[in-house]
Amino acid sequence: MTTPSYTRSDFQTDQEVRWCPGCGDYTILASVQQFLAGLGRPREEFVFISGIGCAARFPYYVDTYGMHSIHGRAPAIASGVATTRPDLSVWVVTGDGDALSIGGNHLIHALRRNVNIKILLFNNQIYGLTKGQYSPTSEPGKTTKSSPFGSIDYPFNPISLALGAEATFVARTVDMDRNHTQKLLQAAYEHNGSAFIEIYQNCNVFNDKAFIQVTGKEERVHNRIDLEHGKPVVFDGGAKAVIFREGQATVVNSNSVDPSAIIVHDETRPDPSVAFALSRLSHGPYGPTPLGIFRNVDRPTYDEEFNRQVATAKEKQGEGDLAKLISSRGTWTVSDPGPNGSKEPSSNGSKAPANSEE
Amino acid sequence: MTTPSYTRSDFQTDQEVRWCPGCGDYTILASVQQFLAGLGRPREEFVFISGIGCAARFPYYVDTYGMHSIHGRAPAIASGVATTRPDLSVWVVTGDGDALSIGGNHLIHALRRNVNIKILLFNNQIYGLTKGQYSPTSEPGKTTKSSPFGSIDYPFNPISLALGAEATFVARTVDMDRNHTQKLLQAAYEHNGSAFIEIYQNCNVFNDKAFIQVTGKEERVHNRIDLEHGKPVVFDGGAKAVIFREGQATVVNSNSVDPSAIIVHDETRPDPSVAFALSRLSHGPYGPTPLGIFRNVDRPTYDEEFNRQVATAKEKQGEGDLAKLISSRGTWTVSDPGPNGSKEPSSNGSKAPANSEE
Amino acid sequence: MADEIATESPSSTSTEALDKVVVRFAGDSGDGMQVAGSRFTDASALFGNDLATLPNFPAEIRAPAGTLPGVSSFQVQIADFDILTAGDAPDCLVAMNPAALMKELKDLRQGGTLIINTDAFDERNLTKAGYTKDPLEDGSLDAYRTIKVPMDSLTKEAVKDTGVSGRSVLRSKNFFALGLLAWLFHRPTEPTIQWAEKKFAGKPEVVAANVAAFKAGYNFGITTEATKITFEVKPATLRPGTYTNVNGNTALAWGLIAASKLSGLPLFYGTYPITPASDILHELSRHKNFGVRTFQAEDEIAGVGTAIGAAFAGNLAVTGSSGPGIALKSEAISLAFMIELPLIVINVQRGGPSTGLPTKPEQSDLLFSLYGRHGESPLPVLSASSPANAFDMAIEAARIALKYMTPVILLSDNYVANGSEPWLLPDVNSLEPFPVEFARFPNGPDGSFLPYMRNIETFARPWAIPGTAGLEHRIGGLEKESISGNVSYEPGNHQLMTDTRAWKVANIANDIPDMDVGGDQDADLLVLGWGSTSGSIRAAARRARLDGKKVATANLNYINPLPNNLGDVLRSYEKILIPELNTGQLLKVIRAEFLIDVTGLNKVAGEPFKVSEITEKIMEMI
Amino acid sequence: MADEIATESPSSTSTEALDKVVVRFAGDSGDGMQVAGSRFTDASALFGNDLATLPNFPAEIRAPAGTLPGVSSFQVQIADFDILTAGDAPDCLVAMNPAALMKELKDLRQGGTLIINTDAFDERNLTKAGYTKDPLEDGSLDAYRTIKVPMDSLTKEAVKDTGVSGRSVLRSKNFFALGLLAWLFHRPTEPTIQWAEKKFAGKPEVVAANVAAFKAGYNFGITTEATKITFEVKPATLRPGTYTNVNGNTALAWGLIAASKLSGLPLFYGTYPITPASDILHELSRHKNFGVRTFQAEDEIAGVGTAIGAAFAGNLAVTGSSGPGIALKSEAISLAFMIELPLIVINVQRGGPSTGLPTKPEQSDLLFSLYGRHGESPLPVLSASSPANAFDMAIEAARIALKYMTPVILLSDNYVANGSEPWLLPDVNSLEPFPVEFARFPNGPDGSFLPYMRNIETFARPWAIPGTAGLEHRIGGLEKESISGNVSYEPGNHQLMTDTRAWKVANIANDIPDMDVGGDQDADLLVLGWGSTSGSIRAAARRARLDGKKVATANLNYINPLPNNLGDVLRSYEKILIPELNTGQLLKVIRAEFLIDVTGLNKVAGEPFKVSEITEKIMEMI
Ligand SMILES: Cc1ncc(C[n+]2csc(CCOP(=O)(O)OP(=O)(O)O)c2C)c(N)n1
Ligand SMILES: Cc1ncc(C[n+]2csc(CCOP(=O)(O)OP(=O)(O)O)c2C)c(N)n1
Ligand code: SF4
Ligand code: SF4
Ligand SMILES: [Mg+2]
Ligand SMILES: [Mg+2]
Repeated sequence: MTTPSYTRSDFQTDQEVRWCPGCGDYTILASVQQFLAGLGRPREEFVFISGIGCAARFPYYVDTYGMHSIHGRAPAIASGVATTRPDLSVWVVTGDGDALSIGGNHLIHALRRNVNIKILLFNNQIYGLTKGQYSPTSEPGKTTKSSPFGSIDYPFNPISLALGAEATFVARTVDMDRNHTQKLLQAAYEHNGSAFIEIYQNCNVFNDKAFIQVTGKEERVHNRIDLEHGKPVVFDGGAKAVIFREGQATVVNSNSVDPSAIIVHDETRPDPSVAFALSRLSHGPYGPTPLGIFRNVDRPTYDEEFNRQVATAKEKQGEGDLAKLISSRGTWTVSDPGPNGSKEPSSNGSKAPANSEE
Repeated sequence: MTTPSYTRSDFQTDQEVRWCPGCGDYTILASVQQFLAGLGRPREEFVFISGIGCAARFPYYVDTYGMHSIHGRAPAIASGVATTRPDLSVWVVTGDGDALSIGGNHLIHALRRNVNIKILLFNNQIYGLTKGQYSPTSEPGKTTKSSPFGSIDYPFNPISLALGAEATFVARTVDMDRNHTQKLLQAAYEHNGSAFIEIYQNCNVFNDKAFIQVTGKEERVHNRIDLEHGKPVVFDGGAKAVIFREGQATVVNSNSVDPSAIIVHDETRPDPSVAFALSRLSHGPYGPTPLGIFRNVDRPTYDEEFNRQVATAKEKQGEGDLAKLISSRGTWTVSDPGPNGSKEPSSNGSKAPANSEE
Repeated sequence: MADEIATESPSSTSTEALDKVVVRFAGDSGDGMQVAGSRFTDASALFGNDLATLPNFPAEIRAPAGTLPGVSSFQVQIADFDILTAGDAPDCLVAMNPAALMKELKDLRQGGTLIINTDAFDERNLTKAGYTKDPLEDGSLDAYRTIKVPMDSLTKEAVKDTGVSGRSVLRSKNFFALGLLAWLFHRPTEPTIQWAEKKFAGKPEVVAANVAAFKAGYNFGITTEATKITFEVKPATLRPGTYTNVNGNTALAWGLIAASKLSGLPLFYGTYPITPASDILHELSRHKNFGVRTFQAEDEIAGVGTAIGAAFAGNLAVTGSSGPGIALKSEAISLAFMIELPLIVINVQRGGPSTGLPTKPEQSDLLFSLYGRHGESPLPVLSASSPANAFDMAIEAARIALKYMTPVILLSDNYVANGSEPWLLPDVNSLEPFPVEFARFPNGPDGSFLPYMRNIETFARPWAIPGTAGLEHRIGGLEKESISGNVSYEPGNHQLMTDTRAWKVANIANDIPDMDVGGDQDADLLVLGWGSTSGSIRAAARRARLDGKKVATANLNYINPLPNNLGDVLRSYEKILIPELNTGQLLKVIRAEFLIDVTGLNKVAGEPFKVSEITEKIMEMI
Repeated sequence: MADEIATESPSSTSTEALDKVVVRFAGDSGDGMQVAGSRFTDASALFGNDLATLPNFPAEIRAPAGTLPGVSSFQVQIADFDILTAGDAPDCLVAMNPAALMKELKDLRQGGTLIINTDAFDERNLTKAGYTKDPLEDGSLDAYRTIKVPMDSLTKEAVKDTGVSGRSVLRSKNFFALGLLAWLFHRPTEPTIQWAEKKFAGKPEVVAANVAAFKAGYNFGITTEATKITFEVKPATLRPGTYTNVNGNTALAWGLIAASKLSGLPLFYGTYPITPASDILHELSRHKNFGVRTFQAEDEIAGVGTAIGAAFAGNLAVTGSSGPGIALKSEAISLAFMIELPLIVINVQRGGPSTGLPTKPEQSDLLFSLYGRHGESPLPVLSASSPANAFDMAIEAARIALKYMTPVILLSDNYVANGSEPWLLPDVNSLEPFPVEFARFPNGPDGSFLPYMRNIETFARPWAIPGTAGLEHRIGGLEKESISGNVSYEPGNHQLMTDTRAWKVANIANDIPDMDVGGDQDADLLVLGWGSTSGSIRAAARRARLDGKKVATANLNYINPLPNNLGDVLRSYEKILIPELNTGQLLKVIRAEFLIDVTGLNKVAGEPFKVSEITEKIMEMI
């Protein structure tokens, strides 16, 4: 089949986009649509699954197959699609509450299994749809509708959590930077296995300017640490660099260290320790914060193994025969005529009747 | 009050212990009872909450307050006890399925909040109570009742997961080593905040000898890496040591490196990167495996903040006055006599009626 | 400043006295209609009218400005007698933009007053709203008394010297409309002005702007004599006492705090945000000085889980959510039932199934409340029938949970939760306390403690909380041996415990008020309801009586167990009608319980009954 | 080797012919009673008896050896006519240790045969079992025909040259007992010997030991003439054909595989282990060559979640659990209902509430199945009434789910799941296929696809799976606009969709068999049941008829919707009895639906009805 040539509009639906004016979700939507169009892969082969939240409205606006499911469960539902249909490209769109609060368990299990789904976490550090309660990524002390005296929850670091959950692809970007976003989408798409991308997303109504340190014209210059494979980790126009000190990633003035001491970023390291160390450079976008791909390694995907076992079984045992199956536990025949019709025991099953103790 | 002097039997109940003969749970039970007796703290101040599983039978056998709750929810239930009753010592007993499979979300959230509960995870790398299905810590390829062709799940590393979830106290021990177990229980007890201890536990019926590498007379000599605060990380009778190489913890022959290169274990490092790196030395008890305390740092506990906010509110606003509360939204008075009785508007509330949009 | 308003204007307008009037404010989400409505409501309350309100906002999330989904409205009925609903068809509609007009006009009664912000009727907005012709021109509004006001420009003009600028200027538009209505309906102006001063204290320019716009609107009415007739609704004959205007979520939260005082136990609320229950969390979290502890958990399961832990630890433990969240709590509620701990489970119902219609009222969780758990697990189920009633039922839920050591389900819905009504404040000292006695001493042979040795009257088991020396014990979800509480697989014991648990709950019927019936004693028809429909039901019966029908009405606040006298009451009527915002759930319960053939009136449209809908059915039946 | 057994023994023992006999093997968890029972069962099956079994094991986890909680038993009834239950009181009890004797003796009928392993009756075991005096001595067994056998020593002796040693030696004890019973009841010996050879192929010494012990037991009977009378139960008159002995979990799993073949869709099973449903997962996971995909999820929510995803993707999607797990799935099932995807939800019921009695049968999830979801979400509910019937109902569940695009709940219980019976194997080619047609082409104007444009007969919406060009669409949990499937908050649409969804399910009544009634046509009493009680009900009716009573029986495999003819059937009987292993759940449904006053017989004791319990009730009623 010839690869179709698409424009962004081919991935727009007839549904009116219903986010607040100025919401970061609009930008991310544009980036994703543009990226999809660029792939030139048939539209019908994409599936977008979301949970509940502002972010989770996403599938209504992307003209592919999609499901706006229930709160927190998108990774599980997407796993059902991806594992049974390796021919599809399955994406999960979720929020910081949807993915990390109610959906935390499905997220970490999808990552450890390395199911071939691409997870986009729109992190606005707030519950937007329910109108502004603190979330698992909100900063301590935040006053919200549900924390009038300040939140006392210590937040997750989504990158650290994903790495602790054995994720094979872990990255971070920010809504406003569409090129950077699309670069990461491409990398996630090319990665064989589950991919996790945290996208800083501005909620201008309930948590405005939360990411100003990495988006503000002045601020970002000093705070945005771009992780680039094979390149030394430097930022602030080269003035600052990241080195290891006692096993911890540490920010120093570039000129204060021997260049060879500066960490050269390698996203393909089998051991996630370095990626984890880099994730600890920031605990939220409040100062120097790494963006880019923290980890990108290969590991057999759940889907492949899942379907390989089926294929192998068919090879080895042959396509299943129902008649054989139901007589596999030992059978006997009662032949006409009546009462004492002779019984010929036939094939004796090789497996004992189910018994649940011994 | 004088501290009572207890013996182990004071913490035994009249209930017959119902684990399979030879189960590792017996040893852990003994260790815990001995440890509790040693504390000399009044019995009634301890609460043991468990979920469901063989391990989860634990509370029935410890003569304190206890609840054998439902599958996976013990950390949540324990949080309700601990946050409202800082005067108690609250413990969670759970299994690898209970804590990491169905209960994964509650576990990571309890750890990030740093609720003052002590979590003992009996990891036998199998679902024992339901008679032997693979668990989130079972090795890949394991054949079980539910994986006759071998498990295709990539397991969690419980220590890495806990560290990724911002845990303040993370440790690992093994059922057979009662002294080591009790040392860790003591440290967890003294830690202010949530403590997570993974206890390798042998299920001799469905997963026998899973931990032979760290328990076997010969094997353990070569494989058991004891993490001791302030001491260099060496094992195998000093023959082997652990150093950092490119930010990763690496095992080397001690004589092949300059002693100063050997990692000196510091469980109190604020940054969890090193602890995480050490947790990656093994991914299950299949070779050199660290035991001991990976991390032990202070962070404000949820309980303290939770109750401080109440105390502060009472100080600042005074003990709540119900009459004031119900008239706080603005009131008016209708006085006898009848129809056009005069109305005197009284105190006008300062808050607009609940509205859910603007 | 109020004197700047010519309250006694020498105008030629005449005043028409009405016994009641229904006003609806409608505009874009950004137009501040909820605030306008609430202010008009409070002013009327302070003036002494009886009233009922119905806020209505579409999705949970903002729709683009000017579109139909973006329309937000607030309806209030004010009257000089005690009314029971927010009314059916508005007598007066304020339409701040074309979308609002398009969406709401169909409800305005013929000849009603229509106030339109003409400035919003430009090409763009008209198309957004789906108008092909301009309704201001095509005569389609002739059936109404239309008042066209260029509110944007007049507001701009009014606030120009107040210091507000840019986007903020038009924010005062709603106060202009409010002022105009204050004039049209002879509302007192002080309360609104005072409120603005308090609310925006610290932002003097905002206060100034809103007050200026408000007065401009008021004066616009006087000076332009916008209409020849203004309306007056005299104060209602309300029982003497002090009133406040309260919505159901707030009243429910206050009821829980009251229950905490009455029981002497600290209040713990473990929950996870969800519309329309979140405001209970928001309200409770503000009152930590009452010893209230609110725990925003990672999900609903943890919400109820922490509450169960808090109950075990000796708190007045509460969890709350709406349908989807309650479903997730089901397994844990079954645990609380098995271990017989006191727990209040609040379900603020919304439109279902699944995510359904999150901001709409519905009563479709009744059978779910009764049977939504595995195994034999009957629970007390209570229901709040109005905003003010939510305060009382919250206290009742606590009393029953604590006295009988059982989880209790308290049903509310989006109409009760967000609607408001005047509430005659109770004398807090007259509220009956129900102090709790924790177990302190062994109750078994030789100093043993038997956690399932029951109170002989209530069949409640003793509540021994951690920290109590000598009463250490273990409970759990496996079947318990009677008295000892040890795990037991013994057949006879399971039968005994199953029966005991059921009996314990059934017995509560002797501890709740009989159902009393309102209306005509010799009625031919009884209209039975529960929850938020009770207001519409009584109003409908009233209308029917005006047509000489004999109708009785009753409302069930206690759904399990049912009041002892219910059977007799029902059998004493020839015909029974049960209106419900579901497909007939109470109906099923009544049929199964009493084998009586009752008639259902059912509506599942995400909105409350119109009084007329029930009246018609009544007329049809008798 | 079989010839080593003197099948025609020149013995002086006489043979008594019986039409049926009930045998119970009881011993310690370690004694292999489940295996012994299954072997005895299979041998009898191959011999041609009709039979029914009832395995019974206490907790989910091993209790200490020799204790009462550690006792494991297996009961089987064999007969020369078609029987319906595993029988009430055993005619023959095998007690391998004191605990088994203590626990089970009370059930043995007076004069029954009691076989005791005397070697186990030492001081320690007696105390563990709670005996103060040795029952072998104190005459307490006089009421029974007692056969005392030192099984341990005889087994040791028998296996001494087979190469097994240590712990393994006594493992063959159960085969000794089996051999003795083979003699006592004239069972064929080959099947057991063949089975041992197959089962332990690779472990020749184990085969040898078991066979040796088996023969020793058999010969012990002959040589010692352990009892003067042996028993013979002639083969039953079963319908001709090929039979297998199957339990409910296995039959259900096979039914799902059959449904996969019949529908042409790959089978996906998303689940999380739980007693007593786990064996369905275990069985399915072995048959990947049928294209079966089993997904052991992190919890039940993910179990149903993955199944919903698999359904969206075009699989025959199934999830299964027991009470506690089904509760957790409730919210997701409501989603599946809203988005109208085919999904089978299996609930293998166990004792509740909460963790309850995980290994005991109960029927207490009926109302939970009907109403255990928030909002208006009626689902088809089917029920399997016997092990073999589970195969058929699994296929029915699939047919209905796929044809009507709806989740379907299929109820089983621990008795159906673990009990077994002879199953006349169907001709797989005679099974009616129901191939699925996915949507392939646009169904809307100008090439658009309308996911909620329904089939005019079934009201099913089209199933367009990802990968189909041109049919890209979005579905979700918010209320859907009819036809277009877009999100809609419109009141009229919500009413329409609520009614449509309800109607779609109600209409299935026209696609299921009428209920047929067995027994006397002119009966005075109808005994109505559902699920695993159906066997006991028919057996009880049979007994009542022997006493000249006229009794009819019926069983409901379809609980929602109910069969069209049910109302007429019920009204045609003067009296109706509904026995249930709950407090009266179907009873409530019938009363609410038909306003008929039916009588309930209810038992919640973690065990099935004894036939006698139902017979007595019947006698009491007519
Ligand atoms: C089971 C359930 N619980 C709670 C809710 C209410 N709810 C909807 S979205 C949401 C959180 C939204 O936050 P997030 O995931 O960060 O998404 P955002 O709106 O910020 O994009 C909540 C609590 C629900 N719809 N379902
Ligand atoms: C909601 C629910 N789902 C499933 C089960 C069945 N179940 C009980 S324990 C268990 C897993 C036990 O494994 P683990 O937590 O490792 O404990 P172990 O028995 O190995 O000590 C399962 C699946 C249950 N009781 N409740
Ligand atoms: S509430 Fe925040 S996140 Fe949601 S749509 Fe509005 S701006 Fe975006
Ligand atoms: S099954 Fe395993 S874990 Fe459970 S009690 Fe037996 S040995 Fe211990
Ligand atoms: Mg968010
Ligand atoms: Mg385990």
